[in-house]
Amino acid sequence: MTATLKASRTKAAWVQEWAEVVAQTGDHDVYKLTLRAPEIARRAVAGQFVEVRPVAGRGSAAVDPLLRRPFSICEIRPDEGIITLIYRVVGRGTAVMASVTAGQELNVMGPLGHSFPDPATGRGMLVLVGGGLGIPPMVAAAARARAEAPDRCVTAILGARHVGFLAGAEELAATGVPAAIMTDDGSAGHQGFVTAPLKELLDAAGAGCEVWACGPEGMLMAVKELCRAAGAPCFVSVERHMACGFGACIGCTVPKSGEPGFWKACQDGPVFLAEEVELGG
Amino acid sequence: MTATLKASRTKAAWVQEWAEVVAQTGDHDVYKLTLRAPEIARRAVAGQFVEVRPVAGRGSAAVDPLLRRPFSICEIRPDEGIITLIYRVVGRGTAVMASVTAGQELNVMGPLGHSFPDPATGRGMLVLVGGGLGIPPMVAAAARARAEAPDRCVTAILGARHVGFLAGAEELAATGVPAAIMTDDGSAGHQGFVTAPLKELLDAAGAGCEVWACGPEGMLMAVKELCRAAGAPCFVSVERHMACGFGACIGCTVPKSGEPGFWKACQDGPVFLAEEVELGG
Amino acid sequence: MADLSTELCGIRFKNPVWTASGCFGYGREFADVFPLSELGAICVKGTAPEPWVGNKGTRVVETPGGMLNAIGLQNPGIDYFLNVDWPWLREQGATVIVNIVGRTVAEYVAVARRLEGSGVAAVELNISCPNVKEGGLAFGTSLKGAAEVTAAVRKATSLPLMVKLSPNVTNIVDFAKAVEDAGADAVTLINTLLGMSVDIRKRKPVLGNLFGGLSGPGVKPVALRMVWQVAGAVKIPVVGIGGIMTGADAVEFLMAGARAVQVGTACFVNPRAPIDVINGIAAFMAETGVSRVADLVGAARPAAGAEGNLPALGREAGTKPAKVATGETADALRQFMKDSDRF
Amino acid sequence: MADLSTELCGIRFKNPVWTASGCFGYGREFADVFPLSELGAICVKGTAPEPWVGNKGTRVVETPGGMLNAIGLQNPGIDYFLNVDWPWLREQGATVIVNIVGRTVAEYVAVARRLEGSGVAAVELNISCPNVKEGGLAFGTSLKGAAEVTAAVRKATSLPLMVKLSPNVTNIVDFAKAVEDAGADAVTLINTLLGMSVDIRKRKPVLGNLFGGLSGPGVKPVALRMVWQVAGAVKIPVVGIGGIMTGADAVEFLMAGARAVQVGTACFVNPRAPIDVINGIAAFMAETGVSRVADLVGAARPAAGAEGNLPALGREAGTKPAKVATGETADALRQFMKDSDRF
Ligand SMILES: Cc1cc2nc3c(=O)[nH]c(=O)nc-3n(C[C@H](O)[C@H](O)[C@H](O)COP(=O)(O)OP(=O)(O)OC[C@H]3O[C@@H](n4cnc5c(N)ncnc54)[C@H](O)[C@@H]3O)c2cc1C
Ligand SMILES: Cc1cc2nc3c(=O)[nH]c(=O)nc-3n(C[C@H](O)[C@H](O)[C@H](O)COP(=O)(O)OP(=O)(O)OC[C@H]3O[C@@H](n4cnc5c(N)ncnc54)[C@H](O)[C@@H]3O)c2cc1C
Ligand SMILES: Cc1cc2nc3c(=O)[nH]c(=O)nc-3n(C[C@H](O)[C@H](O)[C@H](O)COP(=O)(O)O)c2cc1C
Ligand SMILES: Cc1cc2nc3c(=O)[nH]c(=O)nc-3n(C[C@H](O)[C@H](O)[C@H](O)COP(=O)(O)O)c2cc1C
Ligand code: FES
Ligand code: FES
Repeated sequence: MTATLKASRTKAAWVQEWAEVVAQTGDHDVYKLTLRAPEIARRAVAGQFVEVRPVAGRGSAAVDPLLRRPFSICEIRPDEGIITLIYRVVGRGTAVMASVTAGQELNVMGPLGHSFPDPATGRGMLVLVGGGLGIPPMVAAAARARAEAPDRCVTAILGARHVGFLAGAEELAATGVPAAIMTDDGSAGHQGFVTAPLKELLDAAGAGCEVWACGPEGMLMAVKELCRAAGAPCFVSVERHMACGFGACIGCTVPKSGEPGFWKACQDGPVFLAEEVELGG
Repeated sequence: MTATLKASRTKAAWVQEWAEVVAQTGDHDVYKLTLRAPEIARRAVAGQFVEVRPVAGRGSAAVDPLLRRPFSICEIRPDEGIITLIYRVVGRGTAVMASVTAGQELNVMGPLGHSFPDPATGRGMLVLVGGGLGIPPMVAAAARARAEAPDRCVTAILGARHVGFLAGAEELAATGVPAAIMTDDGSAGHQGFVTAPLKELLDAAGAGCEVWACGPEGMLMAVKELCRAAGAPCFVSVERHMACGFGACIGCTVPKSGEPGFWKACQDGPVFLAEEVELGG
Repeated sequence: MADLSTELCGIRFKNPVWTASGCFGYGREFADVFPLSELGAICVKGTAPEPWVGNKGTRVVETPGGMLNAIGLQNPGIDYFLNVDWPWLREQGATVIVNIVGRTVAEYVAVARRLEGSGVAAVELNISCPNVKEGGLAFGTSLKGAAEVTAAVRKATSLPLMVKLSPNVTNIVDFAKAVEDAGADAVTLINTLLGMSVDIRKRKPVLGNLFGGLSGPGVKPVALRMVWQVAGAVKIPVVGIGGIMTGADAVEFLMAGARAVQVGTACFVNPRAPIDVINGIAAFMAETGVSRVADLVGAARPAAGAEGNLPALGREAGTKPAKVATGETADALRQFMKDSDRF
Repeated sequence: MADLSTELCGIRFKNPVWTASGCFGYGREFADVFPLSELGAICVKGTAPEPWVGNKGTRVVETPGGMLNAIGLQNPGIDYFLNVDWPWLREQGATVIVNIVGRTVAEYVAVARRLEGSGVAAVELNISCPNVKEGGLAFGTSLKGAAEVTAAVRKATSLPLMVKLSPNVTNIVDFAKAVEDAGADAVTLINTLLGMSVDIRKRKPVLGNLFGGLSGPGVKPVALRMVWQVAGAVKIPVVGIGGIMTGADAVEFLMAGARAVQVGTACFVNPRAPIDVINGIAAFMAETGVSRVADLVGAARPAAGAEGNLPALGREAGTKPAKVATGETADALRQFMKDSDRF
């Protein structure tokens, strides 16, 4: 079954598009970027990501920040040619992106990498686990599951340090997928970690669950271990520093589990079958 | 007399300001930037320049383009706290500046360097010679001459390769100073170089003229030579690559005339008494 | 239409724009972006006798105007290349140069031998990778080592032999001369500068490997300087790399004396970069009236060192303005105004 | 309030942020921007026995993420410094380190002698200026020369003796050790990398001097790597320079092992840069609970090489996450979430 699930992940041919910034909202910490990128919107599948040049404008010859920045696609609206991204300002690149305003253009490559599995392929309860800025891709995942596997039971567990880091939770709620909210400090939902409700679910449904997770690598390790113990198929979306995002630099490696050698997060992932990757390495 | 004129150049203490972009107009070649920079507007005198960081926005940590770019101040409106600059896109820095839009903020240092002489100090006809993007500082010069030496005869000679490179000529006309226009190809005014009408004036008035010039260094050399021959005091505004613009790097040197050693264009100039600098070196 | 072709090592390349080793994989990721046959050549990822697994931990990080990499020469080995990648590349009509890495002289020789008669255009010895102890840097920073590995491969192959030099040396010219004397047909420079980056939150180096190779636009001035120095000191052709993002960057290298250039890091940011660079060179030539790339090579060098014939126009534009006497004003002005970007 | 002071060569500096030679003149241009006494120290422009006139032609040009300079060590000479600049600097309450340049060992010695008893804090030998034949690069790229000039100045002065090293060498550690053995009290690194830029319109090098020194953020990774290498190899303190624009950049150097840093090119872009860097370091210390700058020095180095005591918190944050068993999930998660910037 896991092999079938793994095979049901989509990998599309990517394009490079000048995307118009339709809107950018947020405060100085977390931003939501709405982009008109019709070709990417047409091809993208939940779990895939885009690579954004932080500097706006076609004319810009500025070479700093130099590299593109990878972001998971949060919402996909092919009819309108729209995708959205939610990101947190953590360094120089995202700081520059945050200064971009509606009407400007950003150069975007995508959709890149493998999506989450086809929600119609799996069986049993689908559990989406998103931690912090791991929530955005779960929005697309929830929307796809609702649309393409309407009869399947889908539930989300979203966690963050603090209520301020739950960006994407509203968008996820809007898909109709129910979500348990966990915060470290109890500032929203329940106090605690995503692993608590996940463990409850797995204790109850065990191998009857399929789990997709995105978040800090420590959380992914914990989720992977819980799923292994419960015999539930588990997919994790993994982040790595990337120079290219499309397989050319071999910079984004994730050690293979149980054998020597590496996967490329950008091409073989970012969504991996958890048992095939060595996390934290 | 030339010593008195030289001494009448203003050098003010400079400030660093976040200037709001009130407007930016132009096509992909020549742009006019209107900045709200009250402190600089209050201090600036015709002939002085500003140093602009090409990258907009307080938050930007981008380090390319790295250095500031020097631009002569074109118009000074202290009451409104406004200065304007006219510039041509020639490289990476100006290309980035051209993408800046109204409402954004640019970091500007100024006013820097020595101004043109006090127009009320000199005697006789004041001739302003501007070549291409040497025209903008002549706008401020003409305005000051009109305001502070209303009885003095002031005339301008503006030249450019082509009508498209006469930016600032309209602003200059608006000061009420009459201008002879010369273009290489006759696409505006007369066909020919600024030296032709200048030579006529000097032949007629000779040492009765005072000449201020800004433009390509070859033009400055020709103007200097004509003035020398005619015995007319001549001031030239000189351009040099600058790393700092305020005297710290010794990067902007202009050889002294007749003695070893260098002036700093940013501190001792950019407006020099022509006979004191060795042009083309 | 301008003649973009360039001749090196007895081969006429369609144009002087090649892709740099390690920045273009084996071409597969780019085949949908543009036809690989449009490139002057592809220098494939550094290839060893056996597969190399590469470094652990974070391998790449951005730096101001550049990036560090510590890939550790992960590569599938020469067998895989010959069985899988090369036939495919050949089908694409690509001109291929194989970048070779080894732990010992014998390993370099082994890979070179395997390529004999394969149909690849040339081999390029990477004696300069800063990221693995065995990646050749030992050869690249020792004159004796550099000469030794070059001479050994020279004996083992009839293919044109390029040697890629490390910039992490006091005197690059010595290295260029050493490999020229040892039989190299061309030198490629530069490989990456050795650098590092610190994660101040985690209080440790960012890269798993501690140090990495610095590439990208920030290193261009160093690369240009070395190309200039070497092109003036050796008789074999020089291939320039380092921070090329645009056609204008490439023209700088050509004018400094490079007979061809390689585009590396730029391919990550803009997969079409090599094509944009080709078009940029062509546009510059059209604009300045240069008909052959060869006429750009060395054009910024003092006359003696310049190769090819500089068109008169270019020469004039490069001439320092003489002092102007009043009578000659008009003509002189015309010239100066041409010189000035902004008039 | 955090303790920003740092100790080197027996002197306690108010803070570890100094201005780099050649990028701050003799302080005059900055005195209206902030009180010069707020700086850890000012390294004045390279000063010779007699005035030097400097290079002709274009002296500075921007490059991607950096700049090239070929000032040619223009300076007014030691007499002018002692008669005019030094009394003024003293009045400002500035701590001053005199950067010395010379054409011969005797010239370095002559300047050092003149400074004896003047009250300046230290001398810094610039044996690494790439822009003039006589600017010391001959000393800076020869181990023997570096040791010789250091030993001679050592004999001539009782002032703390710092030697500023050139990065244009194969092995920086050898140079650091050579000057340490010859009696240097500290090493400063790096000076500029040798580079060039070509004006493709004029078909000639941009700089009048052909080559120039590359500085600015683009060189930071090279500078950091050299600081790391040298700090692990010598016992004397290391002062780090190269591309520092922000407090975070400075912390990288401190964590790599530098006891102080110098801010150069940044001063041109933002005259307040040194003060912003001081404030940035203080803010980082406050945020991460570090009370003494000394606790940052070497903090990214493996324990043996680290100086000062790392606060337990920092250590933990730097620790690689161990594998997590289900039972320990909550605690482990708490730790990982702290580690993650984005959770
Ligand atoms: C597949 C994928 C999907 C992602 N999705 C999201 C998302 O939806 N929302 C979001 O906020 N973030 C997401 N990230 C993380 C995001 O890419 C980084 O936060 C961002 O690159 C930081 O850039 P910076 O310039 O602000 O940080 P800096 O620290 O200044 O970046 C320096 C360099 O390190 C890289 N880098 C730094 N942190 C990370 C990281 N965590 N992951 C990968 N590279 C990093 C940068 O790309 C850059 O090359 C995703 C990362 C990956 C790999
Ligand atoms: C005092 C002074 C006043 C000026 N006034 C004006 C003006 O009013 N309008 C206008 O269009 N231009 C003016 N210039 C020229 C203007 O500064 C340059 O055109 C501009 O710096 C080019 O920047 P860039 O990044 O587009 O070009 P690039 O060629 O990419 O610049 C690379 C580097 O070279 C420097 N540089 C390139 N050309 C020049 C130049 N001609 N003069 C000085 N530095 C240069 C840049 O500042 C930068 O550091 C003035 C220059 C000076 C010194
Ligand atoms: C990710 C990466 C991998 C590289 N791998 C190799 C390699 O395998 N062999 C080699 O000779 N050079 C390798 N290089 C060096 C490049 O070919 C080139 O010399 C260097 O990056 C400078 O050029 P650039 O600034 O255009 O990237 C690599 C560079 C990068 C960035
Ligand atoms: C314009 C300029 C002039 C310099 N002059 C000197 C000098 O006189 N003596 C010296 O030791 N270093 C000199 N340097 C080198 C700097 O002190 C410093 O080592 C180098 O610029 C790297 O630091 P940065 O990247 O912060 O600028 C000069 C650098 C620049 C940019
Ligand atoms: S990011 Fe370049 S191979 Fe994955
Ligand atoms: S530009 Fe720095 S001294 Fe003039």
